[in-house]
Amino acid sequence: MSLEDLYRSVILDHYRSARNKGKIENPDFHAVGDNPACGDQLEIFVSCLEDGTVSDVKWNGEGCAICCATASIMTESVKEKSKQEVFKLVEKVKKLIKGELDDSEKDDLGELIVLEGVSKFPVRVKCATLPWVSIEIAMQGKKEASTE
Amino acid sequence: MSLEDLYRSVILDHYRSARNKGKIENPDFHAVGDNPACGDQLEIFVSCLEDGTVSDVKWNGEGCAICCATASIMTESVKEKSKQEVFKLVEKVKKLIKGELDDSEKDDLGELIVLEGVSKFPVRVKCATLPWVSIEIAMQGKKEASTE
Amino acid sequence: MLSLGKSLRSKFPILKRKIRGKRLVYLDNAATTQKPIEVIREIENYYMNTNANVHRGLYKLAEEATSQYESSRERIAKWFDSKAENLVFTRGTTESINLIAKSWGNKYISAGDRVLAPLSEHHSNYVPWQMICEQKGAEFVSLPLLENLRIDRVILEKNLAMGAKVLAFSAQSNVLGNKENVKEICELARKYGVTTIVDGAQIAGHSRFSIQDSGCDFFAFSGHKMFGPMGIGGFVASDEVLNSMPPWQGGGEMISDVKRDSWTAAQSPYKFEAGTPNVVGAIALSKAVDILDEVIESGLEDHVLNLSNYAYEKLKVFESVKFLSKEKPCGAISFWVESIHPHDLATILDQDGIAIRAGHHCAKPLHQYLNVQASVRLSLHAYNDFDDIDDFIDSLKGAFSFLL
Amino acid sequence: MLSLGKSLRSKFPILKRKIRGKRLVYLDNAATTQKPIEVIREIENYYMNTNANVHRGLYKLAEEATSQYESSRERIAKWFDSKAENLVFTRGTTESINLIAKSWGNKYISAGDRVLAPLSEHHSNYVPWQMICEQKGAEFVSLPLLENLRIDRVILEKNLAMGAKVLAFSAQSNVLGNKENVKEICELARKYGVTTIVDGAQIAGHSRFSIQDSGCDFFAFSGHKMFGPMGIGGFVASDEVLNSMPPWQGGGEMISDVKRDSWTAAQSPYKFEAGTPNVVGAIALSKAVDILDEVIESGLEDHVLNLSNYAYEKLKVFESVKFLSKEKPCGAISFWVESIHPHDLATILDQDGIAIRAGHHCAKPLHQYLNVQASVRLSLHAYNDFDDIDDFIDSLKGAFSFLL
Ligand SMILES: Cc1ncc(COP(=O)(O)O)c(C=O)c1O
Ligand SMILES: Cc1ncc(COP(=O)(O)O)c(C=O)c1O
Repeated sequence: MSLEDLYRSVILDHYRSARNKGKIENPDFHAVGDNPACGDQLEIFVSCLEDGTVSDVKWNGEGCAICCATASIMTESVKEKSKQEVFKLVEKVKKLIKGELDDSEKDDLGELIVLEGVSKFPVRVKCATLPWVSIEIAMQGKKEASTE
Repeated sequence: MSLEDLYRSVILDHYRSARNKGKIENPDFHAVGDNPACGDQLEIFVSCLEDGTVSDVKWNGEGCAICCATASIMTESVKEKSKQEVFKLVEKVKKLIKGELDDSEKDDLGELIVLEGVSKFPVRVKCATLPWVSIEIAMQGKKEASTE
Repeated sequence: MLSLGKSLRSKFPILKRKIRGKRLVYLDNAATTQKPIEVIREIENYYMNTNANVHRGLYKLAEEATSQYESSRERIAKWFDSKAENLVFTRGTTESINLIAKSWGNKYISAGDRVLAPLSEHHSNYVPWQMICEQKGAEFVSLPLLENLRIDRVILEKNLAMGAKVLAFSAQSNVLGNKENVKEICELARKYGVTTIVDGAQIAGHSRFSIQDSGCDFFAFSGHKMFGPMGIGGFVASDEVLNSMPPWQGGGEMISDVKRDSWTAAQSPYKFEAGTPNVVGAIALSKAVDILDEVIESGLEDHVLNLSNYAYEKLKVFESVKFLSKEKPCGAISFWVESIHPHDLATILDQDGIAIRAGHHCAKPLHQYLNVQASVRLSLHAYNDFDDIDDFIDSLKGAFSFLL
Repeated sequence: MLSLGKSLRSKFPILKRKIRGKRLVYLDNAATTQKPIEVIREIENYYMNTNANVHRGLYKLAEEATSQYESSRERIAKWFDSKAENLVFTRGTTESINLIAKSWGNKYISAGDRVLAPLSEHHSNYVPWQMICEQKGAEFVSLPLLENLRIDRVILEKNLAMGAKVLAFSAQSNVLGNKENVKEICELARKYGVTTIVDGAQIAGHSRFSIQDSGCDFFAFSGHKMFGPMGIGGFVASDEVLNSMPPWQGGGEMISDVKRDSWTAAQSPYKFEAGTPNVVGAIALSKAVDILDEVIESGLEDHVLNLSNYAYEKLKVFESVKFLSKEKPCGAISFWVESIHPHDLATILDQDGIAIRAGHHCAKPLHQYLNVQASVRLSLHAYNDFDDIDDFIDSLKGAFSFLL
C-alpha cells in the first residue's frame, strides 16, 4: 500500500469529514487518551443502554490525519456493540494496525481493513492505536490512556 | 633509552640499596605523598639548620622501583640546599622527568640526569614525580601531596 | 578551506543513501548531525588498534588509550577556550545539566531560593531545574519572553534583582534558531551574583564559543550535535567551581582512596567521571572538532544564514505556513501549517527522502506559550545546499496539493 | 560452533597488532574485552547508513534507528532472560548502580537502615552505597569474607536477620574470578525482605545469566566487557520495581509532559533514559551479544577454566608468587611477588607485548583486607590460548631474573 493509497482511500475522507466528532453530556464512560510522543490528545465519550450496549459514542481533540480519521472510523464501528464485543474488536484492530493479524481473522472487519495500511508506517502505528486504546480504557472505567 | 638501561643504570642500584630510608624524630618538615593511581605512598622527613638549609632528609614507604629509587636519589640531591634551591631543583627535575627540559638546562644535574629515561614511559612519570612533589609540599608546610 | 554545501557531502557517507529510490535530504541537524568519514574511521581505528581501559593500565595499549583520551580532553577544552582540567566528560548536554543540578545545585540551592530559566528552554535545561527545586522547596521561575521570543532583559533583571541562585539558558534555541548574547546576559547575572548555566547543545555545533569570553559559570554540550559520535559530551567550569562541587556518581576512577568505611574523591575532572568512560567517544569527538573548526573557518555561519534566508523566502510564499519565530529564523526554521498536522507532513515528505522533524522538539512549554500543539522544523548544516531546500519545497507543494 | 583460542583471533582485528615488534598478548579482559570485527562493522554501518536521533523522528532514518535501538533492547533483555520493558540503558555498570542507589535508594533507604556489601566489591558497587548511606544517615555494612574469600553465609544471614534494606554483591569477582551462587544468596535475602543488587559486570561477559532464575531485584552490566562498545550498558529490574522508582535524570525522552511549572514522567524504561541515548552503542552491543552467545555455546567457560588451570600450575612453581585467591582461581588470576612491585612487573612485561593489569583493580578494601598494596592480574577470554600463557610465563621469568 503506498502512502497515497493510505491517506487517500478512507482516511482522508474521514479526516476531512469526521463522523461523531463532539461531546456527550453525562456520558457513561469518558477518557482522555494521550500520545506523548507527538502531542496527540483525544477525548472519548460513550453512552450505553441499560444492557450495556453502546448507544452513542463521540470523540474530540486534535491530532494528525491518521489519528482523527481512525477515531472517526472507530466511533462508527463500535455502536450497538456490547462491552465485550468492543474489547474484542479493540484487540483485533490493534493487531491489525501492527500488521500482526492473521488473514483468516480479517473477514468480518469491513471498512476497518484500511487501517492495515498503517502497519507499513511503524512510526505512525501509535497514532492509529490511540483511539482504540482510549475507548478501551474508557470502558474499563479508567480515565487516562497513553500509547507511549 | 631501553627499559633495561632505565632500570639497570642507577635506578636498580638505588632501589636495591636505598639511601636515606627511615624516619627523623621531630622533623622540621613532614609530608605524606600519595599516588592514588597505583597506591604508592611515601613519607618525607626534613630537618633544617637555623638558616633553613636542609641538614637531613629521610624517606619511608612502599612503592615501585622507580618511585623508591627516585626517592633515594632525591634525598641525596637536596642535602645542604636552601629551601629556595630545593624548590628550584624540584621544578627542574619535574620537567626533566616529563621530558620537557631544554638541553641547555641539563648541565648541572649530575646523576639526576638518569631520571630523564622515565619520560619514555609516560605511565610511570607519576611514580618518579611523587618524591619530588612530596618534598616540595613538605617544605611548603603542607601535609599531603598527590600526583594524581 | 573547505567548500561547503554540495561538495562537502562526499565527506559524509550517509548522504549517499537513497530513501525509497530518492536521495536523502537530511534537514534534522538540530536533533543530531551526520558524521564525517574521518570520525567514523577514528572509531574504527581505535577498536582495531588501541582499545583498552584507561588510567590504570601500564601496558602500551592502555598508555596510548589514556594519552589519546587526555589529549582529546585538551583539544576539546581548548576549542571552547578552556583547559583540560576544566572539562568533564559526560554522555551529553542532558547528563551534564543533571550533574550540575544534582551536584552543584544540591549543595547550593536551598528552600526558598529561586532558579530562573526562560520558558523556551529545551526540556533538558528545564526539567532538571524543576526537579531540584521540587526537592529543595526552591522556586522554579520560568521567564516569559519578549514579543520576538527572546529573553526579556527587563523581566530578567527584575528577577535577578529579586534574588536568584541560578540562571539557566541556552546560547542558541533548537526551535527558533536564534542566538542570545551570552556575554551580556552572564554579565547581568554576575552583577547580581547569580550562577549561569549555558546550554550549549546547539551553539557548539555551529559556532566557535569562548567560555572565557562569555563569562558563564557552566557550559554544557553534546558531541553528537557536533559531527561527533553518540554517547559523549561534557561540560566546562572553572577550577574554583569544580573544586567546590561534591562528586555526583561514585565508583571506579572518581576516587582517590576507598577504605572499608569511607572514601575520598579524586581531583577534578576525574571526581565527576565514575566508571569506565567512553574513551573512543572522546577521541572521535576530538577529531570531529578538528573538522567542525575547519567547516566554521570555511564560512559555516554565512552558509547556514544564506540557506535559511532562501528557505524562509520560499516558505513565506505559502499563506498557510505560520512561523514560530517572530524574526527571520536562522539555522532552525520551525513552522506549522493551518489544517495540516505536522506528523502528516513529515510522513509525506519522508516519501520523497526528506528528513525533517515534527513534534514539540523537546520544548513543550514554548509550544504551549505559542499555543501551537506541534510544529515542523527543518534545521541546516554545512552539507546542506540550495538543492536541499528546493527538494523540500517541491515535496511540500506536493503534500499541500494532496492534503489541503 | 566456533573454535576458541588461537583460531578465534582473526575475528578480533586488534590482536594482529605488534607491540614493539612482538605480538600483542592481551590478558586484561576483566578491564575491557576486545571487539570482534562484526561489532566494529555494525558501528561503522550505523553511521554510514542509519544515523538519526531516536523516538521522535518520523522519517525513514529515524524510524530505522528507533526500531534497531528497540530491537536491540529486546535482544539484550532476552539474553538475560528478561523483557525489553525491563531493560534500562545506561553508560555501564557504574552508572546503573548509581541510578539504582540514587533513585530507588533515595526513596527506600532511610536513617538507621542498613546496607550490606561484601568488602570484596568493586568500587562501583561500593562507593555509591557508601554515598547514599552517608546522605541518609544509614549504616553501610561491609561484610567480611570466609577464609576462601567467599561471602560468609552465616555472617550474611545474621546481618540479613538484623534487618537490612539492600544487599549489593557481584556475581563474579573482577579480582578473584570466583562466582557466587547468586540464586542461593538472593533467596536468602528475599527470605528477610532485603532487596538484592547484583553487579553483573564480570559475569555478563563470560556466562549466560538468567535474571529470572537468579531471583535478584536488580542486575547491572557493562557492554564494553561483553565484546560491545564503550559507553553502553544497563540494568534490568521487574515492572513492579521500575514502576516504584522515581526518575533520576530529567530532560528529553524521559518525560510524558512538561508544563511551565510541572512535568510528568514517561513510562519505564524511558523515564530513566533522559537525553539522547547512545543508540549505536545499544545496536552494536546487541551484535556483540550474538557473538558472545555463540562463544559461550562453543565452550567459553571450559576454555577459560583450562587456561586458568594451566596458568595457575605454571605460576605456582615460582616460590615468590603469592596468589590473592585462596582457591584455584578461574578467569581472573591475581597475585603479587615478594620484593617486586606490580608496576615494575607490568612495565617489564609490556616490553614483551604482554598486557596485564597492576594495581588495586578498583578493589582497595579487598586489598587492604588481604594486606596487599597492589597486585598483578591476568584475566582471560575466548581469544586467549596456551601460547598466551607461555609467552606470559617466559616474560615473567625474564623479569624475575632481571629484578630479583
Ligand atoms: C565487578 C565489576 N563491577 C563494576 C565494574 C565497573 O564497570 P564500568 O567501569 O564499566 O562501569 C567493573 C569493571 O570495571 C567490574 O569488574
Ligand atoms: C538546546 C538543546 N539543549 C539540550 C539538548 C539535549 O542534548 P542531548 O540529548 O544530547 O543530551 C538538545 C538536543 O536535543 C538541544 O537542542
